[in-house]
Amino acid sequence: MKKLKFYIRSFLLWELFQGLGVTGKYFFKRKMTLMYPRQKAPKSPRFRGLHALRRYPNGEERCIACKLCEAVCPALAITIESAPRADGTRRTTRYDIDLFKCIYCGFCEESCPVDSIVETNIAEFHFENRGEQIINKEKLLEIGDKYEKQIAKDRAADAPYR
Amino acid sequence: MNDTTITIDGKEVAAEQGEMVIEVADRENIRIPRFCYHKNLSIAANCRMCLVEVEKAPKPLPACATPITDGMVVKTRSPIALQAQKAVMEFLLINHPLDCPVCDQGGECELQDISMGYGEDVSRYNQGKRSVADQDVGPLIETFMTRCIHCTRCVRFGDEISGMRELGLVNRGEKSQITTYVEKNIESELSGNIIDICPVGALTNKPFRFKARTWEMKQHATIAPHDCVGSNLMMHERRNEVMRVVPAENEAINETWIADRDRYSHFALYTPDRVTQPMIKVNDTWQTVDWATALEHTVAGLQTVIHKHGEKAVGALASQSETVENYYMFQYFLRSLGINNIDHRLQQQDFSDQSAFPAYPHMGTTFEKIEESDAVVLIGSHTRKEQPMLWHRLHKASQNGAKMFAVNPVDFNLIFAFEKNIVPESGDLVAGLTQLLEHIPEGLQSATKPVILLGALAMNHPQAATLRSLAQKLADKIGATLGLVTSGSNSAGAWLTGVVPHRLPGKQAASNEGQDAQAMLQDQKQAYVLLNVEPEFDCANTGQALQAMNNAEFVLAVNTFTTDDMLQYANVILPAAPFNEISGHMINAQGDCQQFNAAIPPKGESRPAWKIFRILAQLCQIDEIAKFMTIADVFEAAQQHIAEPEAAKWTADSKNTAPRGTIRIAEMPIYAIDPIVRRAKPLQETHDATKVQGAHINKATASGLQVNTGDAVIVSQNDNEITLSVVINDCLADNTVYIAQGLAEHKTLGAAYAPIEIKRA
Amino acid sequence: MKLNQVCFRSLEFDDPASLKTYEEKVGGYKVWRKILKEKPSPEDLIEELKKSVLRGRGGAGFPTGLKWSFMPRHLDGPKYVVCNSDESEPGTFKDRDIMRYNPHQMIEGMAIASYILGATTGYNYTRGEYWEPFQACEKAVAEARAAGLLGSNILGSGVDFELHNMIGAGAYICGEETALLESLEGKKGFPRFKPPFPANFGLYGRPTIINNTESFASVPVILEKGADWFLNVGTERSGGTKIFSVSGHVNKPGNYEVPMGTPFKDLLELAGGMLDGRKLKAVIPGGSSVPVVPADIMMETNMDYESIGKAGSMLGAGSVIVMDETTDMVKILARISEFYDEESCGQCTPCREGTGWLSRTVHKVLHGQGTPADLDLLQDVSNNMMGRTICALADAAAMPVLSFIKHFRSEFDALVKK
Amino acid sequence: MSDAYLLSDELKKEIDHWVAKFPIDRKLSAVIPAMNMVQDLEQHVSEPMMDAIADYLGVPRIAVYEVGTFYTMYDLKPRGKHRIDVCTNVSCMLRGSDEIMGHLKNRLGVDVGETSKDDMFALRSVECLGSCGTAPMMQIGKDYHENLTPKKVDEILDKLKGEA
Repeated sequence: MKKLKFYIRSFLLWELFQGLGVTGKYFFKRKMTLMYPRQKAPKSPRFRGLHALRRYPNGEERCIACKLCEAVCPALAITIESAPRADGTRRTTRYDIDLFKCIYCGFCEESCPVDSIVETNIAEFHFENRGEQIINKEKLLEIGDKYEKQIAKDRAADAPYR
Repeated sequence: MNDTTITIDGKEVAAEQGEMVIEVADRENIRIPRFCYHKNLSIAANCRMCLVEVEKAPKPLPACATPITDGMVVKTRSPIALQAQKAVMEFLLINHPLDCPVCDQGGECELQDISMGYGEDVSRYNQGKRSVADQDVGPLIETFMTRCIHCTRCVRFGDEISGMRELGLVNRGEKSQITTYVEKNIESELSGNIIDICPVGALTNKPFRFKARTWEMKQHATIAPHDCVGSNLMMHERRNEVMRVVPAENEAINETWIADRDRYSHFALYTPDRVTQPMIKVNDTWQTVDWATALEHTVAGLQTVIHKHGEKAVGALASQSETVENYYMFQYFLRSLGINNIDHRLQQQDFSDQSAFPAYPHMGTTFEKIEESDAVVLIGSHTRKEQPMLWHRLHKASQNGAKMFAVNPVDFNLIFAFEKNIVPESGDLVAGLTQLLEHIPEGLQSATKPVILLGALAMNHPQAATLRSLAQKLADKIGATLGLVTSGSNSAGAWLTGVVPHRLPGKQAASNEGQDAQAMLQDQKQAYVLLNVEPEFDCANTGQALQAMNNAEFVLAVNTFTTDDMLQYANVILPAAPFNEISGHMINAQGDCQQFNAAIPPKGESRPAWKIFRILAQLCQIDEIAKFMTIADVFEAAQQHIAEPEAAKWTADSKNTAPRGTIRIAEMPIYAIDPIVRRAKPLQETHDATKVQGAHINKATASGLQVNTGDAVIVSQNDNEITLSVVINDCLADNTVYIAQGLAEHKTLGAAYAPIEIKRA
Repeated sequence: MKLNQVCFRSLEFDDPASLKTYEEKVGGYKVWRKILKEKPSPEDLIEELKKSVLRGRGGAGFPTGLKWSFMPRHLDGPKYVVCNSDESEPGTFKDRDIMRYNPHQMIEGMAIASYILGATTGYNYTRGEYWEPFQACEKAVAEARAAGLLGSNILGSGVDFELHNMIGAGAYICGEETALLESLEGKKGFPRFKPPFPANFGLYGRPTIINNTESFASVPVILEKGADWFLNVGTERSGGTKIFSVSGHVNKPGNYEVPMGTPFKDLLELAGGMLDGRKLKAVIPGGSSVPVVPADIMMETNMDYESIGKAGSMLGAGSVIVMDETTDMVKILARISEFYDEESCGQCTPCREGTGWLSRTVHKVLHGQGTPADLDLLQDVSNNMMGRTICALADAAAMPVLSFIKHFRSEFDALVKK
Repeated sequence: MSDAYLLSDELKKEIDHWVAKFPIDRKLSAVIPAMNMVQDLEQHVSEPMMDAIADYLGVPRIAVYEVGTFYTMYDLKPRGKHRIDVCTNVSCMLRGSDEIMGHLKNRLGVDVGETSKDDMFALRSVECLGSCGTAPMMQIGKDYHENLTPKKVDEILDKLKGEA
């Protein structure tokens, strides 16, 4: 009896139609695939992408060269040098992040007492020449200036959970 | 002596009557939190952080001020003790700013550390915090007084250690603040230590400000190369750059302190005139070349002179602060070439008793014993500026009741009061010492443990030999120990390794006695070899030395730095690595042979001097050089000559006559003593560096010349005239003009204790 | 009840401060002359003092005879006798009157002390504001010196004693004995930590006896009339009389020298009763630094060390501040806390930081900006200050806070926002 | 450089008189009386005067500054001719020092810690002056004025103004 059933099924290509049924079902279902780069998945406000250095609304850079990010960085990707600025405040004279070393863990952001170093939601960046992966202070500030609106929005969205 | 037993945290420990609980606990590694207590300062008991529970006491007691009693039971971590400590912590934090991220002390802050253990996360204090205005207290120390927790360590340091009460606690209650009150520089030469003892970031290192964090730096033990104390240092380095220097504890040498000179001299290491590449002069232009070319050029230059004029036409001068290894290879190379004009006694003028010298000059006693002496005679010694840490011991001795005596060319302010201080006219120290010898004061006569010290100003006197023999007579009469306090950090090593013309390593008389430092500059040589010497700054008669250099056919400088003049007279400059980039040994005044390792690799192409002389020897086909493969080989060869200190017996008299007429008094000022400190910018900005400029004369001399402070005068020595401004200084005797050595403006002048002409400009 | 038996003996006469009155009418300097003549053994004199149970009148109440017996009398070198006339405790004004009206008795007391302790120099440290009492003392010392009662080889006895008056410059803390010694050395009045006590390490590091003006002034009377007499005047454990400085809401504020153990009721009556006949609310029995006592307890209490101790407070310097029913206790506490904030020397952390914290918090409560948590905080901070400092100023600042909140909680509660 | 020349010979003599009361090596003890005298003479103790005292006594200047800032009776900056110190501590408060203070403020047109426009009076609130039995009270110069009423205060001020 069992054998008979088996033969009938295989003769009628039952499993094939079953499989095609799944295909058919999904053929008419809403598509999950994103047409990257035209389409992009939504990102969490906690997304940890490219780094940026932020400024205060009055244009003053936030970073005070406390070097906690440098100390906490598990990949030793951050290098900071500091000195007193002309007005006597403590400032960095060098702030380099090696993006090849960086593991995007977000510790730098967490350790920052003034919310200066942040990881933005920028996930798409590339380098064309050797050495470009080390981004310096000017670059970081530039990124910060450019995306400040988004950065501030993300921080605000996440603030209640911090 | 451990006659008492007490129990701390259940542990029974032996203790001595009179000890405080905290001392016993520290010895037993039981950590009691504290801020105001410092083992080398008096007890204030005002921070109240070290409160501990003592059984049978009604309330917690401060461990720092509670003397032990037999059978005492102390609990440092009981609920009562912890509650008290936490309460004090809360009080300390309510007015302390939360600015750790910008504070230089962050990471090495006692308050930060202890608040981790005893502080709460959230403050119950919700009122405004106190803020205090900062003060500018000079180029070495940065203040941020809002952070101050009023432990008064810095005030007590000024009172007890530096002997200058510069900081005080003014106002009262909550408004108390540590301040100089009238804004002024802190001038003590030991001032940097208040940075270390400040438990918070109120007093920090100004030149180091915001430069690095404690956790980024690696620390390396090393030895201070500026005086014969040999203070132990910790050099903090980041990415092969020296960031700062702090003291390393050594109770026998520098306790927990160091002089500012040792702390800030490292800023010289990165000045633009540092040589990091071999340089040769071809057709009067300097070229930076590789080592092979430079060495070839050197050997060729030296050999040409030797062929043309003989070995006697070469003179070799080494600084007074090289390592034993450098000295050994220096003289080995030169003697292998047959050159015997070797010396390191750049400042000295009287060599007549040099063969009577012991194996090496030493202090005859130890720093710790000096503290216990009951009378001290200083002869020609500006100890406070020459060897600040030795002065600290003398200061302690005087605080312990020792009577102080001095025969000095200038009435130096050494803080402690002198029982008798002879300042002879015309710098005639022999007359002064004779006077003391003929009328020995009662306090000196009756002393049981007197010490006599001859300082640089006596050693560099033209009648130094007479001074030594007179001092010997005095010592014999009163039963004192007699010692020499040498210039530089390793004169002892230089003597022992034979960097003197009349002796081979280890006190063997040289068969071919060479000329001493003065003679080889006086008799023009055709070639000079310099090891970290800048003759126009470092020699006794700088004008003459400069002339000798300029007239020489070939000058080889194995130096860390260049000078403008050197670029004129030198033919080859080989970059010698400075003290922090080499390993080696140095021997201090009490005879400790201290080893140290390089903190960082040599900068650029610079190399340890001993290696430079080794390769030069190799290139000169000296076969035996092959046995010196490593620094250990060099030290092994030198070590057999390092002897125990031996007592000297000075009897010879000097051949030189006493200075007469108007005499120049000169010393190497504290911040001009060697090439490194001369380039240390923070030190050069201090008052100590600026106040030695100019021609100092006393009121009588000034009125004789009809000049006043600030007026210009023309002084001349060596037929060279320079114009200086007058400083009226009543510490000077009649017929003396104080013009410091080691300063660029004074380089064309002559020697100390030599006649000088001074007239109105 | 007999008034003015000891320190104010001279008050009943005209020109009480003069040497003439003191010698002729009061019978003063009798003891001093007798000592100079007979040279009794100092040990016997100390025994006599011990027996009299004279307790230090400056506030701490430490038995004077016992204190003097600790002094290393036979040590060579200078030793000092110092009189603490830096009377600064709010509510206290007794030493001022002793100095103004009976300075010779204090001088005689100090002279006797110097003999007992082998000291040859004495200083009487007066607070800076007391110019008039200082002048009175200067005059009295000059008189005594002129009469040969001070100086070297006094009355041919071979005993030396030189007494100098010294004046301060305004600091409550200098009433603390070691702070006073520091001030006498020309420094800020920073109390020293103890041990060592002044008896061993006092003025200029030398053995020093320092006592209150009233204590010194009591000594001649004790030695004249005998310890038993003195003891019998007071209670068993608090000998003699005590000057109580009564101030505040009474009709006749002033100094009243009464026997120890006098009921407060009687003292209040002596002071003319409550001002305008209002009801008594509370009493601070020993100066602003001791705990406040509510009326009902106070009316049952006798004025001696033990009884007041039982009532939850301290006799202190005998400064009785009387407050009637109209008094705003929060305002009083705010003023007291402000005082300690102002007077903290700033040496020890808990006091330097705590007094300001307390003062500002009490003021906050007073101005209606406090919360119930502030009251807990006040008590907590006070407890954290108590017993944690070198001197007792932190305790003095903390005790009023604790006692005011304890006894008058409702007034505080009414002010803090619910 | 010694600034001791700033002290008048008379003052030096007075200071010497105080120095004589203390052991020979304890000149610092005379700092407080010396500063008191300067305060009385000039109504304040200026920085140069503190330096002068320090130099004259041969003690560190900062030691004198410490004393000058610690004690309340010294004014380090010039204030009015008469300093009115009103006790506002508990006993005086119970007897109406607030009223006295209020009256003084009104009359002089100044707040506590200020000096009147004519530079005559400086008003201070001070701690207990030990005259609680005769509260409320105030001190002007060296004199105590006790059992005050607004009327009495007016009389005292008028008299002081009249002297000037």
